[in-house]
Amino acid sequence: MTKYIIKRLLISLLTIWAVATVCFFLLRLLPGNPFILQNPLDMKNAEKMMAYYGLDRPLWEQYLSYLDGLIHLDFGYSLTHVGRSVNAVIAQYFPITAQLGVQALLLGMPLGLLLGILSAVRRGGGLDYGCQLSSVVLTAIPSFVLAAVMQLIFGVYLKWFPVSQWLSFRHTILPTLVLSIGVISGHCRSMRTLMLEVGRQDYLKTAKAKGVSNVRVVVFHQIRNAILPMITNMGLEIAGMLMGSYIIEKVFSIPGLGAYFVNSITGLDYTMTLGLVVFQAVIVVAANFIVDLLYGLIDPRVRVV
Amino acid sequence: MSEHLLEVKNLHVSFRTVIGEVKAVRGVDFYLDRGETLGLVGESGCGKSVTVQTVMRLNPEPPAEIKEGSIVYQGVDIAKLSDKEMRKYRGKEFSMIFQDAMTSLNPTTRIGKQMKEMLQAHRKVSDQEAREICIRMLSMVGLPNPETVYERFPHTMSGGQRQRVMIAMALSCNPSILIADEPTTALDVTIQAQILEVMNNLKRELNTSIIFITHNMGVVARMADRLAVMYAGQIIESGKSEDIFYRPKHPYTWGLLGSMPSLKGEVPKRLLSIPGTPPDLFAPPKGCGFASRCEHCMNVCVNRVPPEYDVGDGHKVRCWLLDPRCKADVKPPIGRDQELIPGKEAE
Amino acid sequence: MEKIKKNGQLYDDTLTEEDFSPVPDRAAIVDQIRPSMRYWPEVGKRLMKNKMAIASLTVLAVIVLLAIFVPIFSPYEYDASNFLAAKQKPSWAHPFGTDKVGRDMFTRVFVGTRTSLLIGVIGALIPYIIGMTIGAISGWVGGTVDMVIMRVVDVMLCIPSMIYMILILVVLGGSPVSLIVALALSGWMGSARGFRGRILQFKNREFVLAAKTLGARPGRIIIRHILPNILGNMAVGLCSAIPGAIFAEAGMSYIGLGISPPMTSLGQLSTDGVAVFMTEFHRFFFPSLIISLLIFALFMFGNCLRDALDPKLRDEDYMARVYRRMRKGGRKA
Amino acid sequence: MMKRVLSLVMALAMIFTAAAAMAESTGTVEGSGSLTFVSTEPNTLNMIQSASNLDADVFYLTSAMLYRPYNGSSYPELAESCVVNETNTVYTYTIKDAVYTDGSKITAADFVYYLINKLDATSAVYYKNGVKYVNGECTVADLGIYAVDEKTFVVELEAATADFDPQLEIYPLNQAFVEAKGDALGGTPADMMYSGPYVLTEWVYGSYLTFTKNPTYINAADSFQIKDLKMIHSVDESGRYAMFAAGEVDLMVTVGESTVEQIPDKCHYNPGSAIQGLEFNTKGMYFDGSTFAPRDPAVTAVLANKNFRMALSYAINRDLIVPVVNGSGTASTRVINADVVGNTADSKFVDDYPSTVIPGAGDEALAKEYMEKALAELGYKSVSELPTIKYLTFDSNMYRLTAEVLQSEWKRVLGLECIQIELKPVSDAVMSMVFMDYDIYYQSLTSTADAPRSFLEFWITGGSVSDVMQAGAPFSSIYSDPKFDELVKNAMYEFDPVKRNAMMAEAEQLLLESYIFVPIQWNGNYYAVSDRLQGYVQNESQDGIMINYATVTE
Repeated sequence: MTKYIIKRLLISLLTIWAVATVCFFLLRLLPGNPFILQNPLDMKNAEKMMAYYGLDRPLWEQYLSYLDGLIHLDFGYSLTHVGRSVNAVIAQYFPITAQLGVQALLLGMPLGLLLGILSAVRRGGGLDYGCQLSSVVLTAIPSFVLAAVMQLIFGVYLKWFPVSQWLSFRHTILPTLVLSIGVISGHCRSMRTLMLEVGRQDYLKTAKAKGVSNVRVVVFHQIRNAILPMITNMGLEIAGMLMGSYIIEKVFSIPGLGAYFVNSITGLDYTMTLGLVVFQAVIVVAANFIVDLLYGLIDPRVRVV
Repeated sequence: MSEHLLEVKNLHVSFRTVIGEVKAVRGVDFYLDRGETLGLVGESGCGKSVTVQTVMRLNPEPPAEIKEGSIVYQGVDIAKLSDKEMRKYRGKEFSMIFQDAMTSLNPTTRIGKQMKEMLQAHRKVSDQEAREICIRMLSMVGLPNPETVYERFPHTMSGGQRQRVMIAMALSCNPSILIADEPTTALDVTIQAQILEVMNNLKRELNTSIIFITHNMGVVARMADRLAVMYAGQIIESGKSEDIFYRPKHPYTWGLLGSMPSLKGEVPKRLLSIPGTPPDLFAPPKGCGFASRCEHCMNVCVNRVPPEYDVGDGHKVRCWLLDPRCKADVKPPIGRDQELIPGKEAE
Repeated sequence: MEKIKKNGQLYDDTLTEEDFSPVPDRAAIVDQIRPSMRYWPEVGKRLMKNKMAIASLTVLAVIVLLAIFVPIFSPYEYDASNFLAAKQKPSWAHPFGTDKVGRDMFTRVFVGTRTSLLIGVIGALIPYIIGMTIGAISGWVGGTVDMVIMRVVDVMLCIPSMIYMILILVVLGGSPVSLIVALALSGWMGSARGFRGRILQFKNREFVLAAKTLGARPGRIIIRHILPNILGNMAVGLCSAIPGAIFAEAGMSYIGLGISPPMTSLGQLSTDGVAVFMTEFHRFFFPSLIISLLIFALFMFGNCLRDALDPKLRDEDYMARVYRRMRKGGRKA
Repeated sequence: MMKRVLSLVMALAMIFTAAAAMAESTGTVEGSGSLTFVSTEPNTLNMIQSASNLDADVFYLTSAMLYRPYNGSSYPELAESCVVNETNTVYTYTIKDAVYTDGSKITAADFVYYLINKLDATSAVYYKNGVKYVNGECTVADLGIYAVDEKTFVVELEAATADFDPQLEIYPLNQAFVEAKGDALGGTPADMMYSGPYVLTEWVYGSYLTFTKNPTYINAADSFQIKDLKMIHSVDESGRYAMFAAGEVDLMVTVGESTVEQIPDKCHYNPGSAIQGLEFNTKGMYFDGSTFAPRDPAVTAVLANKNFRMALSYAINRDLIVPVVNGSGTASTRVINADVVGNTADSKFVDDYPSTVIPGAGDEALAKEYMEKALAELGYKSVSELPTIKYLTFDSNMYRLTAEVLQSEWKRVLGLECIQIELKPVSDAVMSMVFMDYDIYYQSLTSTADAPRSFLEFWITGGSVSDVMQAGAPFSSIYSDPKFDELVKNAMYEFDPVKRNAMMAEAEQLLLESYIFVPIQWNGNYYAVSDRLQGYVQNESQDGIMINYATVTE
């Protein structure tokens, strides 16, 4: 077991290093520099700042100092927001984005799976048809339209929930709902197909022949085997949700990492972008690693022992 | 009529599909006595699996539908029972083992857990007690060190071992009828013999009666006390195995027996084979199902379904050749002699 | 039919001598057997029979035809601004109304549909095909090659696709070609991962091993044997990738990297519409309507295609609905 | 003599208005009520590096000022008195007693330190040795800005300058604090010194800033009576409208067009001080990253032809297009803003000096005529033979729509098919403009004051826009007219407003007739105020959240 874990750790570190390097050089290819943006006509100030941040040194020297910073887990200072360290930004805003993501997952995933199971078990019924139809419609509507519409209906007309900011729990309800819609429809559809596939296996007929109750057959045998494939891509999905949705955070003005991602790229803020990308890479790799172990626990055939 | 353990009368089962109704079972009659093994034989697709699965009501009702007929067990017509009521019978009164042992066990749970589940569904037993019963059953089916098998996962065991587990599981609540749906087809010959051995021993010890389904005549010859040959959804010939093997009366049975290589030394003649394929049960033929492939086909065979003729001692044949008015005198093409069934003396 | 009793059994005595004479011509008695057709014609036949497939196909055809002919026959240029007719509600002169600077929305929506379809279909197809080939190679060859490719996929997935897009758009300018290249570069990883999974699933199935023993080359095995099996699932994947590409283009124009004007796209039109959907509802409604119809039709057609390619699922779905009605109306199970 | 009297009269007038304002509202030091409003968060609160008006909005609240701008004019806050010598070259300021929130006194040296740090190429021209200091040719000692003692500091000009505004709107900046904080200055609320009406209590980047009233502020009792402020950062139009409609927010500093259409009664218009227009690359050169490379000579020849540029200008009906394309813009035919004060206090500059170079409604016949002349001069038989000309602009909605409309108008009026629109992300477009990698560029210039000079200084040879590449460009700037430079420079030292304005008007005429820069519109903005908030004002060229005398009803 430990040999496997060491091997996986090595691969993960390699992946993170590769992500950091590729992103570093890709960013440098983008034309323009962050300081021209702040005051376009002032070339002198731009050069002064470039020197200040050491961006005028040869590229490989910058890369080495960047790697050195990476090893000490210090992502440096943001270029556009003067005086703000990337680590502080992540430390302050990642919890908010993560909370939104986790809440959407906690609401969306179980509900999605439940709907998927129910529409598979009571196949052909109203619920089944309803779920299929709604998941088609909900994937059709783009998220920024969905967010705007939900905000107007629940926030402005019905006044059930506050429409913006991230102060109390009540503020988190509307954004979580909007974000979880995508999760629900996705899981519902895939779980239904998996349940139907497992439904045709022989061991279900054996279970029924044993005379155990239908509920136990479905829960103990059918769901247990159907949920396995769902776990594999759960890792990527959790990582995706943790890194936040730019559009939801923009519409509900939530101080999350989403906005930082987009603005730091368009604003060519190299240190901020690299910091966020490497941070995301760590989460993705960690999520995949945990999911693989989890998968081993549930499916004995894959168990790494 | 004498008190049979299980009696199926005029059973009609059909499946509703998109392109129409498949009449899988078209009037099947058979009975099973205590401690007896009934062999159900026929080509694949003749409806034998559907028949036994209908006995246990394993097929979900909406697609499957019991059109007519009754299945009487201990005086109760279980064809009319609801699924909930039927659950008490499954596992306790009848239990079933399937053909492909590789996929008949839940791959993600341990053997022991799956066996305990069945016991605790029917009897109030504590975990510890259930464990002992299971381990005893596992040793009865001849599995070495059953304690470890109890803890193992299905994928760590071979096909033969898994089939033994299935048998142990099926018999753990000592049901009165064990239905074996081609239990040995997926196994190679040596393992096949061992499994049959185990089933016979357990039959004697637990006095369970067995319905044995197969398309392999050699296997059924050793197992079955009585035989029923199915073709196109009907039982065309049934009776004691000696009658069927030595005095077959139905052309299809002749063909079936003729296609079996015999163990006698000399080079066997060309094996008989029956030309054509079984009819499509979407539109079953008006008359006898075998008409299109039968050499002695008569007009009546095409137009009318042959009734069951009793040729004595429970040997029933559903074929117009048996009708007194039929003049054609037909001798079975195969001169079967005694040693057809190795180790079983002719009466 | 009278029944006569003879040694305990009933005989039907209306039969005549003639009944018992052998059948004159045995070959004539042939059971009715359903004709089994070759694979592809049957798929086509099955598709045509499916009402939903026909409906979604007609919707797609109508939209494509409109996209081709409306701009040609429309009296208005799609980019001609006419200030006298600014912000008009839908009317006979302008079926979809006009936008802020008086350009006819009916023409613009269908010019936009052209670009969106072009980008959507090609933007979804190319990454899908690239992903398939890479997935196939990785899945089939396995071992270190597979591990390396999968790691590359992980790395590419981690890097925000926006960086590629800005890079390509800056290098190639705002033309549809660069958009498609951007979509291809950032889109192939998903389908590669999916397709590799599928290949692994079928790789050591019996019929594949059999084909291998008969000396078939890997390429042939994948195309002739594995592909038909997963075509259904792929069809659904492709049909949902197209709307994804359409919205990727809209998403990009949302952050300012979209198609270069005066050309427009459905995504851009609906994005502009969202901002004013309280006051000029028509500017939001019509582009979004076309997009939703496209997505709906594509999704339904994808499902029908999958059912046609792999009928088992479709029959069961259909029958499940029939049984529900029976169970409600008829006997309790 | 006459000049001195005039400036004195103006100084007296100012003090008088401020006093009147003060007497009007009597409040308490603690203040009451709270206000939540939507704006865009500042880039940075590091006073030295700050350059955007978003930062100035916050400094208006957190820092005291020598003179505080309000509703178009400004009133003295920390300025006790401002005495000017007879030659109008030396201004001596004395400041009132005031303290930072940490109790330390505000000294004259703080103002001097701020002034020196904020010197740049354009502002240094006023001060003695200013330009030398900025170029590093002299030390701080010989610069004309120095503190005499704790309460007084002196500003010496290079020469008597007419349009030097003695009411300096500057903040106190404590040198010791800045040097201690270094790079982290303004990073968090704790890294700032507060002397203004409010203290910044919390800054959650990307979401909101909160302020509470500062009792030790010098005018705490009679202004800024609202106790708590909350500025919400939101850039999503539908999100902002939802907040305002749900009553969670009482003020939106800038508002998108769709919101204006939904709640017109709550929205107010603020005319813009940012001139937008077309800039033509007549030099035919561009900096390709290492050297200056020539552009397509055929295109350059067309652009360099004045008739062609005039045709493009006359073909556009600004009065019709601008209100349709940009709801918050006003058509412009001048480079100097319509609100600029003319020769007398109540007359406007544009009325005193009318200009007909650029026709507001455009003239299609004239446009065609100029195009014919241009084609003849360039040797083309018809418009379709012209080479492709690239029109570079940002890719945000309003800029894209303006480009599309201009292109379609040119096509309708002149039959021009050769204009190709090229959209680039903001960062990239600006880089291309600085490197002159464009044929036509949609330029946007924001002036920092309401004086004619602040609208013309961009175009002085060596000025920030025109002086493209200090790195030795073969030409000094895109527009370089010695007569224009001389006029604008001399006007600076011409005290007589009428003469000065005449010189400025002549300079503007020269620029407009060159057709290098063709003005299109002034880009203003709308703001929305709910019924709960009274007394909020906004001025087009003055920064700051002006809630000085605003009140909030609970």
